[in-house]
Amino acid sequence: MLRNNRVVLGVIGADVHAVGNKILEMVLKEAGFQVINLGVMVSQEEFINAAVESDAGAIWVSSLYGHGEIDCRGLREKCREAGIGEILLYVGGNLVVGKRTFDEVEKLFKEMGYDRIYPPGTLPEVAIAHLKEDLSS
Amino acid sequence: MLRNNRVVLGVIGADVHAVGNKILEMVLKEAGFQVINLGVMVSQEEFINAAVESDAGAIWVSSLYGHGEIDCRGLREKCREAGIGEILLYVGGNLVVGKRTFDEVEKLFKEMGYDRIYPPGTLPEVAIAHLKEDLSS
Amino acid sequence: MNPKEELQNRRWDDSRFVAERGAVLTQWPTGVEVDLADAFAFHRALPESKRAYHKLRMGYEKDYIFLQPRAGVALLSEHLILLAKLEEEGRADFLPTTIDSYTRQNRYEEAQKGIKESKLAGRSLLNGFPAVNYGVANCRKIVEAAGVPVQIRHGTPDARLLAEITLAAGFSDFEGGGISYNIPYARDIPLDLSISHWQYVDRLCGAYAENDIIINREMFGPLTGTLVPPCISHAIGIIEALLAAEQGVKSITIGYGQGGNLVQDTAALRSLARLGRTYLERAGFGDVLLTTVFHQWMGGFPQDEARAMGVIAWGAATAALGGVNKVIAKTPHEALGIPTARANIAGLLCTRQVISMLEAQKSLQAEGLEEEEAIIEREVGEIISRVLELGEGDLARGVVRSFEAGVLDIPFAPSSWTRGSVIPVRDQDGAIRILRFGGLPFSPETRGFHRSRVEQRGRSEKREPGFRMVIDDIYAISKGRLVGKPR
Amino acid sequence: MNPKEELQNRRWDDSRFVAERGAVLTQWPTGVEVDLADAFAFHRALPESKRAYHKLRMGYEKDYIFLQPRAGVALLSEHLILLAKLEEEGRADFLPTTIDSYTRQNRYEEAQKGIKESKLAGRSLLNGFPAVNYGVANCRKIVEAAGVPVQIRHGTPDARLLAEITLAAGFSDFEGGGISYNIPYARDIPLDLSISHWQYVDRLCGAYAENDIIINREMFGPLTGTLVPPCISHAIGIIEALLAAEQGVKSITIGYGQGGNLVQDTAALRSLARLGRTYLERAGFGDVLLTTVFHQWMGGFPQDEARAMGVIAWGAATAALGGVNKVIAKTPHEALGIPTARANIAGLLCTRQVISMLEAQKSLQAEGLEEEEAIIEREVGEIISRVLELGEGDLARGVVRSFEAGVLDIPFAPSSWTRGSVIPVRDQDGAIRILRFGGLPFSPETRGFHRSRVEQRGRSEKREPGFRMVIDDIYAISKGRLVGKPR
Ligand code: B12
Ligand code: B12
Repeated sequence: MLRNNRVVLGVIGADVHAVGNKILEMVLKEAGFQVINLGVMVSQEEFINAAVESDAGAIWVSSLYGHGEIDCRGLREKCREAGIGEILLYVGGNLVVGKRTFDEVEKLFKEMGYDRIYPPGTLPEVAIAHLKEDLSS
Repeated sequence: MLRNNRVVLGVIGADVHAVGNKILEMVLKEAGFQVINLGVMVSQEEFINAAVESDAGAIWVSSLYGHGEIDCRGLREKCREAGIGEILLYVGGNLVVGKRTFDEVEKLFKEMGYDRIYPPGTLPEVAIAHLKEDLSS
Repeated sequence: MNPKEELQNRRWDDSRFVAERGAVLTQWPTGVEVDLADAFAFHRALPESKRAYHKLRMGYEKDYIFLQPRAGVALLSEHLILLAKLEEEGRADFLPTTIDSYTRQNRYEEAQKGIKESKLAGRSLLNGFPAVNYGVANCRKIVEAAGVPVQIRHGTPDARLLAEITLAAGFSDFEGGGISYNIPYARDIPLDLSISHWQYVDRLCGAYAENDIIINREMFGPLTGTLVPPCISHAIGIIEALLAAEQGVKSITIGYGQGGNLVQDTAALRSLARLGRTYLERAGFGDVLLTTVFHQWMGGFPQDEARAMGVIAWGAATAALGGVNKVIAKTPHEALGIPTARANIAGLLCTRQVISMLEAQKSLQAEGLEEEEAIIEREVGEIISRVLELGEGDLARGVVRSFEAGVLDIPFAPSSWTRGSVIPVRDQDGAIRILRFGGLPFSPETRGFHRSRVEQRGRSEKREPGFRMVIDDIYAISKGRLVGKPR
Repeated sequence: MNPKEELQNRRWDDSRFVAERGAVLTQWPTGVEVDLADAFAFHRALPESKRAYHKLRMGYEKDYIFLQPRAGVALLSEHLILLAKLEEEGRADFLPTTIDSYTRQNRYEEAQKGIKESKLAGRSLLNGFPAVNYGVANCRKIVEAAGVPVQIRHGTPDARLLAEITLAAGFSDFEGGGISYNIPYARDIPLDLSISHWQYVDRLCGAYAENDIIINREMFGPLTGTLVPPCISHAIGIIEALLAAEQGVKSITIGYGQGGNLVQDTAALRSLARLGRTYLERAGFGDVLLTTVFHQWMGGFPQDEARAMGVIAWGAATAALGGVNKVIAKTPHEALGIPTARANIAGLLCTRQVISMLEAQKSLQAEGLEEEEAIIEREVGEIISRVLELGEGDLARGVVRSFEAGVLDIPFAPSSWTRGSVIPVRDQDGAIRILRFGGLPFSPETRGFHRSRVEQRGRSEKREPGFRMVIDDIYAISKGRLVGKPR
């Protein structure tokens, strides 16, 4: 982890689940990252603007409320358009409506261009380890 | 219900579940039947002897503990040998080991020659209605 | 908010209501379907068993605990099937229609897209039922098909159009309030605006009531569902009840979300009913039917379904022992996603089993209960007095100023209109206490009480109470405990 | 019973034990496999984590509540798979090996047939594991594979050979007693015979103890599992503990089956531990480790799995609030049949979730608890004194005479060796009281207490307490209530 240990963080769409977001911010900071936390109800544009402005290494998208499938589609494309096509995109939470197998969900979001997809209940520590790995490789 | 409103009652095999048996006795009596209650741990021979002696119209076999499949097999044949081949044979309780569909269980016990088979939790009233019907037809 | 009108806790003039109504009903094409005369006639034709107020009153008198699930899917046809199952197999006493999150944010175009994509995908891509898009005639199919009252449950800061459409469709129960459906559910909607919008909703219900159709209004007690101290949710619920009553609402339910500690929860339920009634009476609303609702644990759930059933059952036991008029049941799928009908039914039946097994034991009196009730009552008293002071006698104004001052504050909320400086934490027994008071207007005694409880835990865990402890508490139930363990 | 020896509560002479042992070990071919020296060596080589006594003592000191399922199938290979799942996924603290009903009646030929038919059918046709038929070497595979202590659970009036084989195989915990494994589990085995057979088992455990291998002996508290008043199961459990201690047993667990009323159950659990310890100490057995076990509701369960989970969770809550060393968990399949591994795991995880959520609340003190404890203690005192009187100082003789006289009596039992004239019924709060006393040696105060409680219910239900009411109570929990409703 050399350069851009800056992470843009937010909960996408019309989603207001704030608790996990507050915890992620804290734990990322504790782990030495710079965090740009956009809070809840964040649009794709807000994510990208923040990432461009801060020259972030990664965007962490949360979606808890079930509309993740609709809300998250197209973010990778917009990143490319904004010239940050290579930025790391992580996504986690309760990504789809209803209880579905995580394999299905992972496939869906991989296809949308997300680098790492986390099932409900993932502890932040797990993803932070991945982030360190991905940023230094 | 004209003649033989006498019912032989008991829990078959090595089964000691006594609570249902006590209730069945009481409710049958209340409904006007004569009850020969053999209690628990009743062998096939004991059932048949009691039925022959009392000239009973029906035998009610309970099996709760899961060995019903082994214990109940052959009772109809023994009835025939004893000259009471036409006696009504009802069976109820938790007839097999484990949780299986009642359809399967019913088929199994029909093939063994039981006239009526009851799933777990049957209220006595239901079977008493059947018994009245069967005895008067 | 209409800039001409300053926020006040005063019954709206008809002229103001009528003027605003015109704008509301044109927010989306289905608004034209609303016809009050027709709506009243529809409600009047409904049997009492399908009207929330009548059923609540009956249960209240008989001391019966009703059960209600949460449920809502994108497509009407599927929603009807779902509700039928919950009523027949789950024996729900009240049915819900939970609204999707786009509608909650008045994003009707996106909701429309969600309906379309759901039809294509053959499964619901929305997290609730988009009632506004469906309109009055379609929504009536829900009320007609149900055998019990149906309530709209959502989380909408501006629910004016939603209320118009669904009440006209015969729904007789409507959840939400200007505080409880803003601060936990939005990022930057000004509080005076949401309160004004909810005055509209309450005035609409008042108009129904004046036509002898009593709509029940339920306040959303759990707020963020995460370690909310009872005094905060009680104060807010009671304030919302007072605001609603002022607009002419005649049937109000105030709520509380399970904390997990039996003594605290019992005290909370008992004090909620008592305080609610006292404040309403004092304000001259003794004719309002006030009932209470209990939410099984609203924070993060364990993923394992059997463990989730344990949490659900403990909530049921608490409801039965604490005493309440209605329970909103959770499901074993809570941690994972919108539940299937099956999971929802499981939550209901498990809850019913426990509540009816404990019915005979509701007189259980635990040691420390009275003390706990007294504390909650004192705290609520301290908060509400200060709110009224800040409002210079006007409750609505007081609320806005109190949120600015941190006198009212909701922990972990997404809204920029709450300070977020109150930080709760569990004590050693698992009761929710306050670690940082922010601007809460507490007396030294109240502060001392919280401090001593929190310190006691700190000593027993040999660590300084702080944010780590709070995070441990947030995760605790999902990890199988009540009090978060040091890692 | 050996006709030469009269039943007495006196430690057996070695000569008697050795003589009888010869006959026991030849009851079935596998008896020859038993070699005590080899058995002791095997036990000694086991880590403490796999030896019941050590684990129980650790839990007892740390105030930890252990969980244990019931499980046993006909075939060893499947039994091993089943236990592995219960340990890994269900996190069982103690594993069981539940024995089939033929073995329980010493019908080893039929058990053999059951093994054969099960192999043919590809599924278990026996309701448990036929340990005697499998013999020592095979049974050791169970102990070797497990990571925790394994207990034999059964219901065998004459368990001498079963004990010989399974203890030699390394099982370190053995359930049963001369009363609790006869009266509820047999039709016409004389009580003096079963007590004598269990003196043998206890003496065998004593022999192990003398070689520093402490086997835990657990008494079967729930008896018929159906409305058993705590005083009856407590008296019997304590008597069985005293009989076992006399034969040299050094680790004893006494049990109690949930009644359903929280106050009564809490009082029962607390008084059980206290009374047990008092009686043991008084008899000079202060060195025995006495622990308690709680059985979730042992009577008829609801068929619906979600409702069953509610019953299970309420049992868990009771265990946590009442305090106990171990819980035997039920499963959501209870009403239907032997549970699958999955169902068994669900019961365990639900129980664990509730117990650990309530751990922080175990100091809960309910009103009326002390009174209830005092009543149980008085009743147990009245029963045991009379038993000793009838035995002219000898407890074993006293037990036999007491059952004859109805001084000891177990409701709803199948055995002709109990009178069956005690009839229990629930009171208005759901606590189990006594409607007909039979020969119970109760003082006028005790009788008066029960009568007044039962009459109170009669008045509130406007019906004469009688057998109808009892039947309603028997069905109640399976129908979703605690107190049976008039139909
Ligand atoms: C509390 C809660 C609420 C509160 C939220 C308060 C607030 N403003 O924050 C309230 C009551 C307001 C609420 C509302 C709603 N909720 Co809600 N809510 C929950 C609940 C119970 C807990 C969420 C929580 O705080 N967990 C604790 C935190 C610490 O965990 P977390 O949020 O999961 O976040 C952690 C991890 O997921 C991970 N993580 C998250 N994002 C990311 C991203 C990355 C990159 C990584 C690495 C990790 C990661 O790290 C976080 C920290 O550990 C969950 C169910 C559950 N989990 O038990 C439902 C749940 C999320 N809600 C749900 C729904 C549907 C709603 C509503 C639409 C309506 C409703 N049914 O009530 C509204 C939505 C409003 C909106 N517009 O968003 C559903 C979502 C369904 C789905 N996805 O299929 C859930 C799953 C419940 C359910 N089963 O129905 N909810
Ligand atoms: C109480 C109980 C016990 C008590 C019994 C006390 C006694 N001596 O009576 C004790 C603890 C001793 C016990 C022991 C055992 N039990 Co048990 N027991 C139960 C339990 C919990 C309740 C039974 C009961 O009393 N119900 C109340 C009465 C009123 O209902 P009922 O017995 O079902 O009878 C009614 C109906 O079935 C019907 N009925 C019954 N027979 C008939 C016949 C006819 C013709 C008709 C019309 C109707 C009818 O009418 C009755 C009255 O309403 C059941 C599970 C459940 N149902 O919840 C398990 C259960 C029956 N037991 C079971 C087992 C396996 C055992 C044991 C082998 C070991 C064990 N696992 O503990 C031993 C067996 C000992 C033996 N040799 O028989 C299993 C059987 C499994 C299977 N069939 O697959 C069950 C289902 C539990 C389970 N899921 O594992 N048990």
